[in-house]
Amino acid sequence: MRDSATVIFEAPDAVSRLRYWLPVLVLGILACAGDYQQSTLHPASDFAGRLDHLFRGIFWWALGVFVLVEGALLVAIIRFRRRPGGDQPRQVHGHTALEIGWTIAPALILVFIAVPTIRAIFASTGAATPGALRVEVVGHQWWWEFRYPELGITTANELHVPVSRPVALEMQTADVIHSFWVPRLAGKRDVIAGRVNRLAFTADSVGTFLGQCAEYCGESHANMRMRVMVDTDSGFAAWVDRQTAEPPSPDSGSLAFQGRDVFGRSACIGCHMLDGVPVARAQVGPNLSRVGGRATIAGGLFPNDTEHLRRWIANAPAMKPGALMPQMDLAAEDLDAIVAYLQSMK
Amino acid sequence: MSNPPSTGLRSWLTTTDHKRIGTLYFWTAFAFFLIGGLEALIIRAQLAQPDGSLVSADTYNQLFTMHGTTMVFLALMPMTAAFFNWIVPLQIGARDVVFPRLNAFSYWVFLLGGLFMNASFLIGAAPDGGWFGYVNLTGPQYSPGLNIDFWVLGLQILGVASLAAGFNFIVTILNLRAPGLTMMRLPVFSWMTLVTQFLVITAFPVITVALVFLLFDRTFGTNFYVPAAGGDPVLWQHLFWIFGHPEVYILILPAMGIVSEVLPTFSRKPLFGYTVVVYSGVLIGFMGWGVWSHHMFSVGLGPIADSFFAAATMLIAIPTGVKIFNWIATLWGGQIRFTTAMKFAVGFIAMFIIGGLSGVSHASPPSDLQQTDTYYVVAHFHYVLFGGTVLGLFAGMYYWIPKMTGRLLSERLGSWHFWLTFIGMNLTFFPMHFIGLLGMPRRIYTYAPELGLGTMNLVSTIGAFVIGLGTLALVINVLWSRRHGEPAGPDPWGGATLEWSIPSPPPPHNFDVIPTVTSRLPRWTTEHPAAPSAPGSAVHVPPGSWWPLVAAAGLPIMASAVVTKLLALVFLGAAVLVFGIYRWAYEPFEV
Amino acid sequence: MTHATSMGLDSRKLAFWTFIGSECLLFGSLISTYLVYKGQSVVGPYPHEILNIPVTSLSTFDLLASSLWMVLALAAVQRGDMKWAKIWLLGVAIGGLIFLGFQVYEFTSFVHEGLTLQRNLFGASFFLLTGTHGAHVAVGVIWMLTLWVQALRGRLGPQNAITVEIAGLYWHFVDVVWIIIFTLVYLLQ
Amino acid sequence: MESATHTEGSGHPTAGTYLRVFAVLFVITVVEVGVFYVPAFKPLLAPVLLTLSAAKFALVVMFYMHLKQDSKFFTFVFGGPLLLASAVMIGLLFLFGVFVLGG
Ligand code: HEA
Ligand code: HEA
Ligand code: HEC
Ligand code: CUA
Ligand SMILES: [Cu+2]
Repeated sequence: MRDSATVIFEAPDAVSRLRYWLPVLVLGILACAGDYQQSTLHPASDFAGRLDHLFRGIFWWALGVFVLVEGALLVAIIRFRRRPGGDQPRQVHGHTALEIGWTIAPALILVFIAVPTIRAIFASTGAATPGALRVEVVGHQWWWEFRYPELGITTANELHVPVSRPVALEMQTADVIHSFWVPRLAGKRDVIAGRVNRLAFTADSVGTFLGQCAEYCGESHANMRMRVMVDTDSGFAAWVDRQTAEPPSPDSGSLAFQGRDVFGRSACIGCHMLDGVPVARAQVGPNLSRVGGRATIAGGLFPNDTEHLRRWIANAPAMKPGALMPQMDLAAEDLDAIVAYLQSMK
Repeated sequence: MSNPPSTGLRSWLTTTDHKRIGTLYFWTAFAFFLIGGLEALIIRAQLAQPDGSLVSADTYNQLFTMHGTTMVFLALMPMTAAFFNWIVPLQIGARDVVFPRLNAFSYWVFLLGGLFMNASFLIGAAPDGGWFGYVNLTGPQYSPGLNIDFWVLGLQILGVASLAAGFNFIVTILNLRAPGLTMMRLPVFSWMTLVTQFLVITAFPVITVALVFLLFDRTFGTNFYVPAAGGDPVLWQHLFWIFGHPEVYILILPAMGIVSEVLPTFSRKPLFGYTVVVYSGVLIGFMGWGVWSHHMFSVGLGPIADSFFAAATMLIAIPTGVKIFNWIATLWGGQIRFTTAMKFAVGFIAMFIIGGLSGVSHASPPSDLQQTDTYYVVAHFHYVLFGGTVLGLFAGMYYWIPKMTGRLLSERLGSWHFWLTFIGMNLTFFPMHFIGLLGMPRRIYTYAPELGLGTMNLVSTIGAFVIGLGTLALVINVLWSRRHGEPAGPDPWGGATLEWSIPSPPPPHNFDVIPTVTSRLPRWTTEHPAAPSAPGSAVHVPPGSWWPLVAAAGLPIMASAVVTKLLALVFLGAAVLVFGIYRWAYEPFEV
Repeated sequence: MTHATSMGLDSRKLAFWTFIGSECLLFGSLISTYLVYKGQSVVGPYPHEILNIPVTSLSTFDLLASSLWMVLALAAVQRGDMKWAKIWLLGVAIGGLIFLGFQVYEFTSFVHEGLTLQRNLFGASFFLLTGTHGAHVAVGVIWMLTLWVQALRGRLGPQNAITVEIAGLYWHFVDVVWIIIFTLVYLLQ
Repeated sequence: MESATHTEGSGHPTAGTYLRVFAVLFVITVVEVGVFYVPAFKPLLAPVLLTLSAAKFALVVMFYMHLKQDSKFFTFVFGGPLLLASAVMIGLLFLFGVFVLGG
């Protein structure tokens, strides 16, 4: 037992190399086998990287403690099994030095965990760096709204950001508590009524990153997903241009043209905003101005294709339990027209 | 001196004998454990593969809420209460608890509260807000149904039961100790019971208040948690966790007490560092009060608060570690007998360490930002709750059931039970660490195949069913041994404490003569204390009483008013309660 | 009922002190909520517009005085002076009733001025805090009356002075809670 | 501390003490209310009132509830939770920014 207290402090050289590889190995065995799109162990931003680094440090200490203490336990139960004819064991009541030792040892280890922890806390308060891209995030039951105040863009469930540029999120909720979580880019931050919370990160690689709401928020909490599209600067600029250009207007006589008409006189306008339809100004549901350009709909749940869009508009709650968009009584042709119109709004 | 009836329904309804009340707690908690376990199995079946469709989203949400609530409040806490009831008076050499009728009252309130909450299943509106019921989701606007009302009122009733039991056990342990049984000779299980009950009486009032606010918001239209009126949902989180964190120590300390009894007995060595183990238990309880916000690191409380709570949380690892080391040192140099009880006790240490270490990784807020609300947390708390509390309670069952029933449990079945449970729990909960770190949030009824977590979830589900088999072995064992178990005799294990000095099962009055204690391990140092030949005062067994049951019935009646919207029930319930209390207070009842 | 106990303390009294300890957390949570929500209401009436210090001072004196009568009742019971015991016990009950009367007056006048439970956070947290306290007073009154009836029937005497002592602990605790509430809620607006 | 028979009822203060304590309580309350109405005290109001009410609290608990003469253990059973409650209250006030660090 006495060794266990001392060994903890020695860190032989081989160990320090292991220090990086062992956690990668253990945690990554399964991680290598598949492609884990929502993994916290494959950070792709400065912020996520800092959290990952801290966790790996703690993991290492924990593993050391685990091996030593479980080891001591194993040794004890193997070595001191009752032997037939064994005498009564020596009646030991305690050992002061030993007990002091194993009070101090964990305390010291904790210092090595606490110091980097507190440093990381102060480094990740979410304070925005100057020049950061500002995005307002609003959680809704059960979808995410993203607003770019400086660019005049409002979109849903798919956050577009440029690579290598700091992004500063200002986060609120429209109803209950949700939690914004895109593991490869950022740790969680709750959105709570009456508060504005902040997160800041700089993505370091281009790609699509999955995320989802991490605070239980009611029936479709499981279906409140999102993606972050990290683009090259030019890719991002192109996206911004598309979002801010004049809304496309369908050729008269086309199905989409009809669709705009149907949309404008259906219940849709009671909940949705759509630039191409002046009467559609409501903000209950997602802004549909460029919905045709999104990869997914309904909180990242379904691919944005004709079939899913059609089913969704006909009967959203059937596809997503509890969805706050009601079942719509639309004639089949109207439905087709709306779908065509929405798909044209890229 | 009329002895209470000893058989028949009436004898159970009116009993004030701590042993019978303990038995009632035992079976009730056991049944709720099976129900909570069944809920867990359905949860796991649903999650066995991505896009599962066994149950609907709504049903799933009810299942995990009721699973958590049931396990915490209706299974584990009452199971610890079963042991407090059965064992504490025996360990301290008392003939009963200090307030036997209050004790009966606690049990009936607990039973009725549990039934009340589960009655919600009958109308398909079981609570669905999660076991910590975060507002404003659980407020009237977002949860208009009765689901949350059942939860609020059920917990409120259960709180009464816990508080009443708390006062009772504190005074029992402090005041009814046998002559010579000083606090520093008190068995560790009784010590941990004492600490636990202090946590109960201080933590439960806080959740009572939080729940009253919620009740008022839901029923009377107040705005405590309504943001539009300035109310702050974060206040609920603080109040809940000010209660909630001590609550998790309320769940673990009794198990730590049990293990501290089992290890010495089966190593045939005194507990190493008794004083330190006791004091660290007290310290854990005390420090448990200053860490609540570690459940709220993603709220954004600011760096100063996060740092404070992180540091305070980490400190708890120290006294906990001290206990672990002292337990290992108790084994060291012993003559270890691997009875089933001992296997579970050692399993407890091994598993609790894992849960504690993941707890430390939560304690670091930045690291927790990636872990909170994922399956990594689910892994953490099942290692401490199942690997800790449940294994500890199982150890207690194999250790003390022979005392309660007079018959040993089967060691063969026990061995099956242990290994199935041990392997099953690691299969179930170990993969959850990865599942969480690889990106699966908790409380989701379905997950996307793209996450790539199907296989690990399947393993976890299989593990849960293995635990199920293990639990079946326990059920069979407990039922079978009641008839067919080998007679235990007063002291089947060679235990050191007082409960082993009397017959199994003990006579209604426990001790013919209250023993005089001269050491911490009375039966190891002096064996049978020379029994004074002349019995002390005439042994008197208190009669049963109906009034605890009657008074207890008033509470669910009052609670029903909210779910039935019949105001009259409030008055009826209150009348029943007051009537019960008056009859109780003026009933001739000698202890 | 007098057993030898390990602590040398009466069990009921010990139980009651732990109960009072527990009540500290109950009132602590209520008071914390009141303070946290102070100034968070989005509509009036606000505390300074409505709290009536003169009236509340009177009820404060009344409760304070009832505490005195309570200790006098206890002293009387302990010496076996049942005549005065009855008088003081009834006095305490009446003192409590007067306090409740003030509270009823206060609550109704607040409601008239627009402060209801539902109105704003101040209303909610104020009524719940003072209402919980008032409920405690009400229970205390019933308890005192019960003891008084017992005394009338000759069932109270020095031999069971402990029951009066415990009732007294309760009463005084309710009084000290009011001392805190009076300061934090009324005087420190 | 172990196994003595109980010693209740002895050593309680006399009616005279009770009356004197009451007089002090009365005076403090008068002062409290008075201070409230004196504008000059405005900046000192909080500390003065808190101290005065703490004094009243202590008087009632020590003399009327007999904690002064009674077993120290009662003080512990009451004082422990009281401290917890105060600590929690102060903690919450900090967390909700009612006090701000550093004034
Ligand atoms: C039995 C119940 C129990 C116990 C004992 C614990 C013990 C601990 N818990 Fe756990 N916890 C829960 C039950 C419990 N917990 C539950 C139910 C939840 C989730 C609630 C919910 O969200 O639903 C939770 C959640 C939870 C969180 C919030 C996670 C989140 O939601 O984001 C945190 C954060 O700090 C935490 C920390 C700890 C710590 C540090 C300990 C420590 O006490 C552990 C100490 C033990 C050890 C560390 C191991 C032994 C020590 C040594 C061998 C010494 C050497 C060690 C070192 C130097 C590190 N727990
Ligand atoms: C307190 C103790 C406790 C215990 C012992 C358990 C035991 C188990 N728990 Fe639970 N769990 C919690 C407390 C506990 N849990 C809490 C607090 C939550 C959080 C809830 C929330 O988020 O609000 C939770 C959440 C939780 C989740 C996450 C749900 C989610 O977030 O979506 C999961 C998922 O796998 C799970 C699984 C299990 C399993 C498989 C067991 C197994 O160990 C169960 C083993 C028992 C059995 C298998 C019983 C055997 C039954 C039979 C043999 C059938 C016979 C039945 C009858 C005759 C009626 N639990
Ligand atoms: C009562 C309000 C309401 C009405 C009426 C309504 N919607 Fe919706 N809509 C919503 C809400 C809320 C969502 C987000 C649901 C979710 O993802 O959980 C939504 C989502 C959508 C989406 C997916 C957007 C995305 O990016 O994920 C489309 C497309 C859509 N609605 C189209 C329509 C059309 C077309 C109509 C009319 C025929 C309509 N809606 C009527 C509320 C409404
Ligand atoms: Cu939004 Cu969960
Ligand atoms: Cu905790």
